[in-house]
Amino acid sequence: MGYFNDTAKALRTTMVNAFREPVTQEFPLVIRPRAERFRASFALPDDEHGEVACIGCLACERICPSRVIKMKSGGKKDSPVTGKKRAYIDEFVLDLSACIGCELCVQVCNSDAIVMVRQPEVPAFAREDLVLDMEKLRANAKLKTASWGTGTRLQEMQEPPKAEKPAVAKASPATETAPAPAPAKETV
Amino acid sequence: MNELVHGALYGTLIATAILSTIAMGIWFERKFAGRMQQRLGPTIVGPAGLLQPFADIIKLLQKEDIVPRDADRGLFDLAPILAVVCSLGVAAVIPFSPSIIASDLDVGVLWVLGIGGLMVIPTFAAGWGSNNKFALLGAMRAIAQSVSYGVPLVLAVLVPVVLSGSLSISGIVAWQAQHHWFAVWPIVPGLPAFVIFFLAMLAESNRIPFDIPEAESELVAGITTEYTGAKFTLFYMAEYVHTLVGSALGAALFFGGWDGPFAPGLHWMVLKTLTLFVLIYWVRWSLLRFRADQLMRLCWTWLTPIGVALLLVSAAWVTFGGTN
Amino acid sequence: MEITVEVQSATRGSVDPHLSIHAYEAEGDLMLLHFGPQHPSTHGVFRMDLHLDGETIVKATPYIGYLHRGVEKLCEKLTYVQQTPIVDKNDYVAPMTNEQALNMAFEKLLNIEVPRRARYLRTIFAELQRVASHLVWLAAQSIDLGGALGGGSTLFLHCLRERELIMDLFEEVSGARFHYNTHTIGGNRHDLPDGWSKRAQAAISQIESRLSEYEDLSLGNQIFVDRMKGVGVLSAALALELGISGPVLRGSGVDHDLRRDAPYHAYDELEVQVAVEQGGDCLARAKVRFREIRESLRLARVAIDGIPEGPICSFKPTRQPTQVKLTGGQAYAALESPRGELGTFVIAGGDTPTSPYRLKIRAPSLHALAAIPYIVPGANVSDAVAILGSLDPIMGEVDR
Amino acid sequence: MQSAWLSAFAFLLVSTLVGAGLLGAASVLRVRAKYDSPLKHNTYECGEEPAGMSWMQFHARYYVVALFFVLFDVEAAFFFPWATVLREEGTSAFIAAVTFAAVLMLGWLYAVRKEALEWQ
Repeated sequence: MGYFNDTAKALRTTMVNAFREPVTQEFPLVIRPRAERFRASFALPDDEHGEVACIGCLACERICPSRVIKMKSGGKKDSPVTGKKRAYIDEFVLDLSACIGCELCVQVCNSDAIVMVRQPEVPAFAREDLVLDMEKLRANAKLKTASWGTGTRLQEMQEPPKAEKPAVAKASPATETAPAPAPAKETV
Repeated sequence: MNELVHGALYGTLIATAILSTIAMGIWFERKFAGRMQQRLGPTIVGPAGLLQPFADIIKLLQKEDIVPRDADRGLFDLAPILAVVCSLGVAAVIPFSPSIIASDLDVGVLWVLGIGGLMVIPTFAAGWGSNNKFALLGAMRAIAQSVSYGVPLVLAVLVPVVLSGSLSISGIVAWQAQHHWFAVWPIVPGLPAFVIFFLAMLAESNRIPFDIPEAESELVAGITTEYTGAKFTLFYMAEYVHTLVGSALGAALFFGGWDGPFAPGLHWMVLKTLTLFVLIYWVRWSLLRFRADQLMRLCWTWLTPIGVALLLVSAAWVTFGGTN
Repeated sequence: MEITVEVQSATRGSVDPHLSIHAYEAEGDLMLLHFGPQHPSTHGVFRMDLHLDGETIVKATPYIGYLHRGVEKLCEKLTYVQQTPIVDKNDYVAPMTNEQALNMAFEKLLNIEVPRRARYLRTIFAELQRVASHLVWLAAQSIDLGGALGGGSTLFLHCLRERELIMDLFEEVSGARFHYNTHTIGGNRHDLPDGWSKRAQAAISQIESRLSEYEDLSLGNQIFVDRMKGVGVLSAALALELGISGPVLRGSGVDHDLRRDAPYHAYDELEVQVAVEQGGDCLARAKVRFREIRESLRLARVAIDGIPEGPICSFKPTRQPTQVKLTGGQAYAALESPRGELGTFVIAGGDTPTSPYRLKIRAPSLHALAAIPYIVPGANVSDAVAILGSLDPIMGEVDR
Repeated sequence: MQSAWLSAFAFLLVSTLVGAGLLGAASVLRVRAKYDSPLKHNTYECGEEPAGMSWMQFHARYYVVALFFVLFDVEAAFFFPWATVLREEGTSAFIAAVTFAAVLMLGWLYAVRKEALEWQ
């Protein structure tokens, strides 16, 4: 009888599995190790002088496919730490509830000023709680582990070798790749 | 009058025992299923999640009671209580030990089949009363299924009846105890009859692989689609009671009930019942389900004639040779 | 490859499935049952209106659009470099292939050559994604057949357990488990981390070792076979007429696979054994998918062993949204996604040079669903669920 | 033996009390909605407006099954008294049962040949 034989096989399989170590974990109590590149929430880290690294170039605001970043440039000022002139940012708001986590904002940042962190945001009771302002983002940078990916690293990893030009063929005259100007220069 | 008190007292005792076994059974099932699926199962409520069933029941009882506008209110409300009565009532004649039995009816087997067969009524009342198409389809399937599997069930139950010559379940158990069931119990009619009984019992209590009446991937929740809160709890409970009482019945009819060496009768009965109970859940979490027509074919073209044949074999055993 | 099948009129027997319901005669009253959108086994939000005679379906009408998110329209508003993360959500069981199909079209439009290493990476990702996707199919199919409270969910969770391994691999590469956004125009954004190949081989071995367990619970089980055999028979002619591709087409006996017939990525360097089964029923489709899991694991293994060194992208990394500007041109690129031919057709130009004028995604699931009015009638409700499961539709892709 | 029936019915009474008690407990414990929405009392049909009532004439196949059940179950009921006296009556009872079962299975064979037991 095929049925009994197959039932015995199925019963054996499930029993074998019953004696394996469970693969699920009690999530809030046990957190699985996340990959080095794991990306979840955001942070605005400081630069080497202890100031916020963001210079308000708007590159991330522009690239964001779901337009979750809103920022206001603060203009150029003398840095209180180094004394040199540099650009600042006044306001930076990131609406995590609409973010799709595509990492493009990190990739386009030439000053490595926005990075993603490996700890996800805690679930919130109101949508407003998921809106990350400067304060929260800077706190994230201090409290949470940053992901491996920064603008420099991501661009380096992806950069085609210098020797050969990007293979844009002449065959399609309609094609043109705009040169990428340094965003800092562009916006200030 | 004395018997009334006896029945009520033992009834309360047995019902309480069954319900608490079921509460632990639900915990065990969830834990067991979790392990089979390499999950943890309940862990939060109580130590190792032991209090989970109680949390479930309290949650279910707190739920709002929603009755669909188009439902037939009378049938809709009556069905859950009837379901519990029909599934729990079977336990009245099952001997859990030589002395623990609510009512030692001389036609216990008929009582079991009769009350168990009544289960069709609450099922259909729920399905028809809900005025929901999924519920109706589920009820139709349930009736076709339990009605069909009633036949092999009766035939399988008749085998121990014929062998022991008694219609009382305690009589059957006593006969098995006398004849050392594990040694003398004839393998040929006994074991296949148990297999048929087990399959029919799975079908009657709507367990996978025969759970087409409430196939949740097809019929959402079958007859319980429109039920919420306490009424759903009753159906849920009735299903588990049906399974547990069915296991107890199988243990009593085919495995010698309370009979066993070294330990008191009650221990043996509980052990045998729980073994069958675990087996049912092991099967449940391992197999896929049949389709309605395959179920019917299995019942009518295989189980029914085999059941009749087994009946005749056991009759021949009794008449021409075997034991007396 | 030549396909010589006589294309018949799209009718089932002599009955046109699009007839008015009054043309049918039934023994009892006909019951109109809305099957979906809020139903446990419609694979998302899909609706079938079933006309039932008893439990036998006499007419099935599929309704789609419950998950429409306007992805194609959105792509017309976004610039070329912004679109990759958006299409991830189309086929939410196989996001990698969405990205690849989109970027292949853009690369064709820009006439960009993808470096060999990136082509290998894409092949590996595509094959692992195919395994993951087929595992989800098996999981969903077993839930359809076995219920969420029974053996079905056991197999479901076993399948997801192995899918986790693949998602862990993807997470190591891209940092995400779902919105990978790891492909870009001209190649990949993320290179492999150290030791990835070794871990990937280990994961593949583990999945291979568990496949026999799946078979014990599904294809090797008489109940599963009984439920699937002879159910939802789709003829090769009808499948071709409806534009069905992928495992559903191969289950109907048509030997067609873009990986072999129109190689892309690194498939011209790998030998793809195409799984074809005769019969056209749910069982044949299941067998095709099972064989494809094995084949994909083998391909992934070969590809991982053969990853060449070199750059992973031949195009400048995305620096700003307006990086690509096009005033004209059009391109269509297709790949063999786990569900069939996933194509992207893009017309550049229009008002803004930075975003396409029109972008159309050819979703294989949509075509598979077109078979429902033809193959579901005659079955009963249980079969309808099995048939829907075996077509493996992903509503995100169907509605876009 | 009258007494055993009394106990059995007492048991049924207890079972009824279990069900009723649970419903009673629920009526105390359950949450009452502050606002009632008419949608809440709609019949569930996958989120769509239900198309008509479900009280309709159903397929005749189910009645065939019911008929078969009556046939087989009633005939099986004759086995019960026979089973208890088989030991005393001996061979004659056995032969009677074989004849009876043969007639029963003849009917079954007829049904199988007529494909009345096929579901579809």
